Amino acid sequence: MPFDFPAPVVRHQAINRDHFLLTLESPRVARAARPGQFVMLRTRPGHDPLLRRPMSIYRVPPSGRGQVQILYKVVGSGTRYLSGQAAGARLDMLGPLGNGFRPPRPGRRPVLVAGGIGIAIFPFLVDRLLRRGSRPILLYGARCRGDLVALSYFQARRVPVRLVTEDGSAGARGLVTRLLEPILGGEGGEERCELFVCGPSPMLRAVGALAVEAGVPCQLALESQMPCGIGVCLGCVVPCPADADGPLYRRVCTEGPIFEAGTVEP
Amino acid sequence: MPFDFPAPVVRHQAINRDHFLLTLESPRVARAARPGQFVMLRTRPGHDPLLRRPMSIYRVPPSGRGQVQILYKVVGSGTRYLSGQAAGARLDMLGPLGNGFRPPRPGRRPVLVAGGIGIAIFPFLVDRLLRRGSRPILLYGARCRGDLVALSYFQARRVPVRLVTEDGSAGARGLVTRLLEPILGGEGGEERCELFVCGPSPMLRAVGALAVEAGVPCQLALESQMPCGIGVCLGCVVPCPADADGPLYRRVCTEGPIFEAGTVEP
Amino acid sequence: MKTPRRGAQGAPRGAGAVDLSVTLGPLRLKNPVVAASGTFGYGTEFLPYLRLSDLGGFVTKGLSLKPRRGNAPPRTCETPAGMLNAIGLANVGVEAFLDEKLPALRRHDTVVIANVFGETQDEYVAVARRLNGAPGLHAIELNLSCPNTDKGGIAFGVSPPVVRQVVAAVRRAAPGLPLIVKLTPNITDIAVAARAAREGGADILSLVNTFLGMAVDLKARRPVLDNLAGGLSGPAIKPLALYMVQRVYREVDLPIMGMGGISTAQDALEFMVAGSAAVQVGTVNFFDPKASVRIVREIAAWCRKEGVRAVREIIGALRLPPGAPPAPRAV
Amino acid sequence: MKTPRRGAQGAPRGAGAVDLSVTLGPLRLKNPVVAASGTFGYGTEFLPYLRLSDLGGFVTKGLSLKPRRGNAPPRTCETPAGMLNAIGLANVGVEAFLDEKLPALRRHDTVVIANVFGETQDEYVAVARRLNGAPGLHAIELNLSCPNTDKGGIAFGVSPPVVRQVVAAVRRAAPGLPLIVKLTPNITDIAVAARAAREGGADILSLVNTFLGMAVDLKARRPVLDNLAGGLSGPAIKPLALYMVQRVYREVDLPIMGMGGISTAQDALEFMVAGSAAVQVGTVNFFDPKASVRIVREIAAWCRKEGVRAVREIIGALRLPPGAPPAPRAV
Ligand SMILES: Cc1cc2nc3c(=O)[nH]c(=O)nc-3n(C[C@H](O)[C@H](O)[C@H](O)COP(=O)(O)OP(=O)(O)OC[C@H]3O[C@@H](n4cnc5c(N)ncnc54)[C@H](O)[C@@H]3O)c2cc1C
Ligand SMILES: Cc1cc2nc3c(=O)[nH]c(=O)nc-3n(C[C@H](O)[C@H](O)[C@H](O)COP(=O)(O)OP(=O)(O)OC[C@H]3O[C@@H](n4cnc5c(N)ncnc54)[C@H](O)[C@@H]3O)c2cc1C
Ligand SMILES: Cc1cc2nc3c(=O)[nH]c(=O)nc-3n(C[C@H](O)[C@H](O)[C@H](O)COP(=O)(O)O)c2cc1C
Ligand SMILES: Cc1cc2nc3c(=O)[nH]c(=O)nc-3n(C[C@H](O)[C@H](O)[C@H](O)COP(=O)(O)O)c2cc1C
Ligand code: FES
Ligand code: FES
Repeated sequence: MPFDFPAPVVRHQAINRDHFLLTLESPRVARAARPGQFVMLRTRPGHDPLLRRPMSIYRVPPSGRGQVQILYKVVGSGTRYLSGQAAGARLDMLGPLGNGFRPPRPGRRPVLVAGGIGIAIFPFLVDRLLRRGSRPILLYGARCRGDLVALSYFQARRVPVRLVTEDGSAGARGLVTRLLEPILGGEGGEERCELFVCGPSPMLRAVGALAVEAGVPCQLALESQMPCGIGVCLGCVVPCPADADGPLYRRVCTEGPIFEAGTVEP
Repeated sequence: MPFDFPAPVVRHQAINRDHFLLTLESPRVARAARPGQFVMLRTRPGHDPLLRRPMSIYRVPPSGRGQVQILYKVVGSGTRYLSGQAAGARLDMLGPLGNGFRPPRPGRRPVLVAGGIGIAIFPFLVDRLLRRGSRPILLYGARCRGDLVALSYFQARRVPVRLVTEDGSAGARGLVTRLLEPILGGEGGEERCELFVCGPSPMLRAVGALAVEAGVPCQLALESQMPCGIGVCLGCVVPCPADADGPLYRRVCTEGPIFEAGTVEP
Repeated sequence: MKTPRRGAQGAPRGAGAVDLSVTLGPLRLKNPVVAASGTFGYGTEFLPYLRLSDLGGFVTKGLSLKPRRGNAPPRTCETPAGMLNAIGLANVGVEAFLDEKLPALRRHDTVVIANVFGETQDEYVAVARRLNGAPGLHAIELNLSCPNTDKGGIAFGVSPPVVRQVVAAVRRAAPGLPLIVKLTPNITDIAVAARAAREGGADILSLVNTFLGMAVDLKARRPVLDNLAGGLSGPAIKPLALYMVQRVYREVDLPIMGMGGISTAQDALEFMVAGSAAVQVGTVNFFDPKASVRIVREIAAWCRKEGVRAVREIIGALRLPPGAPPAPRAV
Repeated sequence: MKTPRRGAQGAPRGAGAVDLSVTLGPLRLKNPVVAASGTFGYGTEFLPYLRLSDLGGFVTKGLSLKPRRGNAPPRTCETPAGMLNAIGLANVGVEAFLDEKLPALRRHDTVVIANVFGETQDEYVAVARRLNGAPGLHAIELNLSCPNTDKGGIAFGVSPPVVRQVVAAVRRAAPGLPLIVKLTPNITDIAVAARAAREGGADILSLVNTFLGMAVDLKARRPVLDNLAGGLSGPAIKPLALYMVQRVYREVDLPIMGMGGISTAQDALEFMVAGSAAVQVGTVNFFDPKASVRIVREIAAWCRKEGVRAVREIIGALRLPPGAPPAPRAV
């Protein structure tokens, strides 16, 4: 059950020029949240911008102090205004929303695949996976070294991380699919893993297709323009494979944002 | 000649719950400004609010550091957002604008008449008057004690201050005209003074009428909705006594904001 | 300077003393705030955030004879103080509404209004006939912004004869239900369409629907919306909607539900002063899901503060300048 | 993900390499940014902030045969991302413009466009005739949003026959000047008015003028504007204006100056992609007096970054969805 209340900013750290880690206080959201869910956040008061912005829950710090963290990248005006919110400000926050990840199938090792700011969805998932004794690994692609964030979170927990950047400034050069192919192609055997994927749509399409082809279960975390986040505007839909009645659409906000690869066309 | 540049916030002091003193850095505006002039200030970035807000120049501190001060009251969303601007923020500022006060006629003692936040226009004028050897006095009316601000400025300079509040919580109870009548009515004689008036329109009307009747020169500082501040939108006009061609209008931003009593109908 | 607070200075008034109810022809609402079609789902989606019984009423997503899946994405786009949508009238269809949605609403004490559209007059009539007499349904609202496939896709609402006809046909098909006719603002003079709706037999007018607009993706050199154009809603359109409400109020003798960009009680009250007997709130539900009940609460507080005993007293209270012409002078 | 910057990666291009000039029928502009009527005074008011010669051109405040003092205040009101104005077409009159304003403009190398209106067709004709041949004047723009006193105060621009007639009459009265016809958006289908203007002999269309709107002073229960209604401008209307520009571009074969809510180069370029050969910038001049030249500069920078050698290449470059209907489908 989602809640909607103003949440005080507890801390707001700049990670680099355009990435920020925001800690909000919201015991209700903290208690109810599951990995893969998100919140709708007002970035500042007033009508510019008009709509709230969807943000994955980065972590619910296990301190038990009812905090919720968001890791975000400044890409436009909403996120730029958000980055100006100092500790003490109160931001309207609606959540937790969406379905969240389902736990990995028994016996499968979670392989997390992140593209760019898609990394923000994974620490909360890793917290839970580690508690359940799973041993996830992370494949992480970004445009350049400066876009690789949150690495210390994974290193501190000894989650194996393989990196790739488009310009080769860190890890291998190329796209994240390059890291995935050996894993799907045998390195350990395909029965052994399950993919959790978050990143831009072209990446979701490519990784989803590889997973379907390899017969590996694969959960995709989709993005979409989300005016409401609660299933009523019908604005955030993603096409699904057409049936006899023609194209079918699903709401990313309530039927997702997590979908099984092959069931949607991001 | 006005300038338009982003001005860094040097200091931003809360005087009480809804009054603030803002210090901006703008050597060009500081150098060019005259008492009674104003600036157009963007209260925050973006389109809400869309228009800049007109604000009198409270003072150009004589430190010579190129600072400009604004004293304002929070009355709506623009001033509320403005009050959230911390030191270091840069606010687009256009100015100095408007005609400013003309110096008092020779031999006349300046009587400043302030209503509410209209007080904000006078310290800059007093700085100049004192430099010229004038001995101004201040009549200051407000709704209640909490709305009386900047008193220490006048006290420090031994400017005589007479107060009146609508609820009687400080000074006499009533309207500022109550303080004015004895002065116009003889206390020293009407040839001896000249009025400088800033406050809400009903006060300008009342004080202007008294001055005209008493034959005392009187400069009124008008307020108006000001989209542009530079004379091009024709939105800020004030009616003037009609002539043969019907009602005549003057632009408060460029032909004012200071008008001789009797020449406009605020 | 503030005018003295009459409610506060005079004899103390209890919180319950303000009468918020309004009556629009055959329809009585406990308060004047109604959630608008397409922004409130089928009602139950908002149960985590508010009690439906605190609302004057709500309007369902537009219903067609068969279920519709709507347009391809992208379907929405934010604009300055507004948003464009081209959902394409996706909905579960009238049968699923009657079977699955309406029964769940009966236990909530609020007015339920079904929004109806069709691509032909026959479809409007068929949907309305199906809804007539449905238990728990209090009114229907005809969405006349739908393209008329018999007339080359021009919206029903821009042709007065078509408006008159479709309203009259629906009137006959659903004689048991108050009939609200929702006007499109994409017309030279909305009073003309309003008059046609009245002649067709409308009980109530609702206005306005969204304004046609578009957004361009500069990088891709394509329209942002897959549908090319969409409907603009939200605070940006408030001055336009307010003008139209005021105009229809002066020109046509039917009660009005005004809407367009309302996000606060102040906005709602402005619409009422301009002639709305009730208001609908749309886009605000997206960015503030509790807004509708917040507005009800704030309207009551405003009435207490201003000493207004019954909110209906302010409907149409706008004092026009002496000799105000029916159309404004040069702007 | 960004597409590679063609300008940056390929052979270096000099800053001067981008061609910003555009040609609209008989009118050539050094760049596509023109300051809009009523928002730029008579030009010289902006000399403290910019060089007029950096602009493609500017349009004067609307000129009538006699000076006009305009409406009583309040004349303006801020709205969400926009503003209402009811200035009432205050202006110095055509004689004072020719005697006092125009001479001061001749030393500035920019295109000067006189905006013309009248309360009758005869007045339009008389003003245009007076302007014809004036040295230093490059074009006239007819404001058709003015109320037609011969037709009960309905705006000239909403009646196609009236549009055709007044345009043709002005065309004859000022044969020496390029004729821009400025359309009102307060009409069911703006393409109909655009076609009438073309038939009357317009060289160029400009759109849009302001949208009719109003604001209510809740406390006083009065309209905020003394005139009751006003014209809405500013970012709020951008999606509406963009849609109309796109529609007229597809429907009528005349060059377009698009406007409505432009405040950045990105906005301006979106209008160009939708079919504007040049753009006008209005309300932004009020809240950012250097905006017009900033937009020119940013357009040049964008062209360099995107590898666009001549900005005219992007005019109408919008790629429409396959089989896009002339009117949009259901929104
Ligand atoms: C379920 C969900 C979870 C998300 N989680 C995060 C997160 O944890 N951290 C994070 O940094 N971002 C996240 N995003 C993306 C984030 O919502 C957008 O970056 C943000 O809305 C952009 O707002 P803006 O005003 O800064 O940019 P705008 O000015 O609105 O847009 C700037 C650019 O971003 C694109 N954009 C805008 N909104 C979205 C969107 N919803 N999805 C994709 N592209 C968009 C625009 O098309 C444009 O190119 C998430 C999105 C969704 C749907
Ligand atoms: C030349 C000039 C100098 C000014 N100097 C000062 C100053 O030094 N200090 C100060 O605090 N204020 C000053 N003002 C008034 C100030 O501009 C307004 O208070 C401000 O614009 C309100 O903005 P807002 O967004 O907070 O309120 P809004 O939400 O815009 O309005 C809130 C209320 O204030 C009224 N209001 C809005 N703008 C004005 C205006 N321009 N004049 C009168 N009433 C208005 C509205 O009608 C409304 O009732 C001055 C105004 C002018 C014209
Ligand atoms: C996403 C969305 C979907 C809508 N769907 C419908 C609809 O199905 N039927 C209808 O009559 N109006 C529909 N509308 C219009 C609204 O009911 C309302 O008339 C309009 O949005 C203006 O009000 P607002 O500014 O408060 O949103 C829709 C609006 C939006 C934003
Ligand atoms: C205060 C004001 C005065 C205007 N005066 C005129 C005018 O005299 N003639 C005219 O054709 N348009 C006039 N306009 C309309 C503008 O030229 C322009 O069409 C409109 O404002 C939309 O553009 P914008 O959103 O960029 O402002 C005026 C607009 C404003 C805001
Ligand atoms: S964001 Fe509104 S339905 Fe998904
Ligand atoms: S504020 Fe625009 S003319 Fe005065």
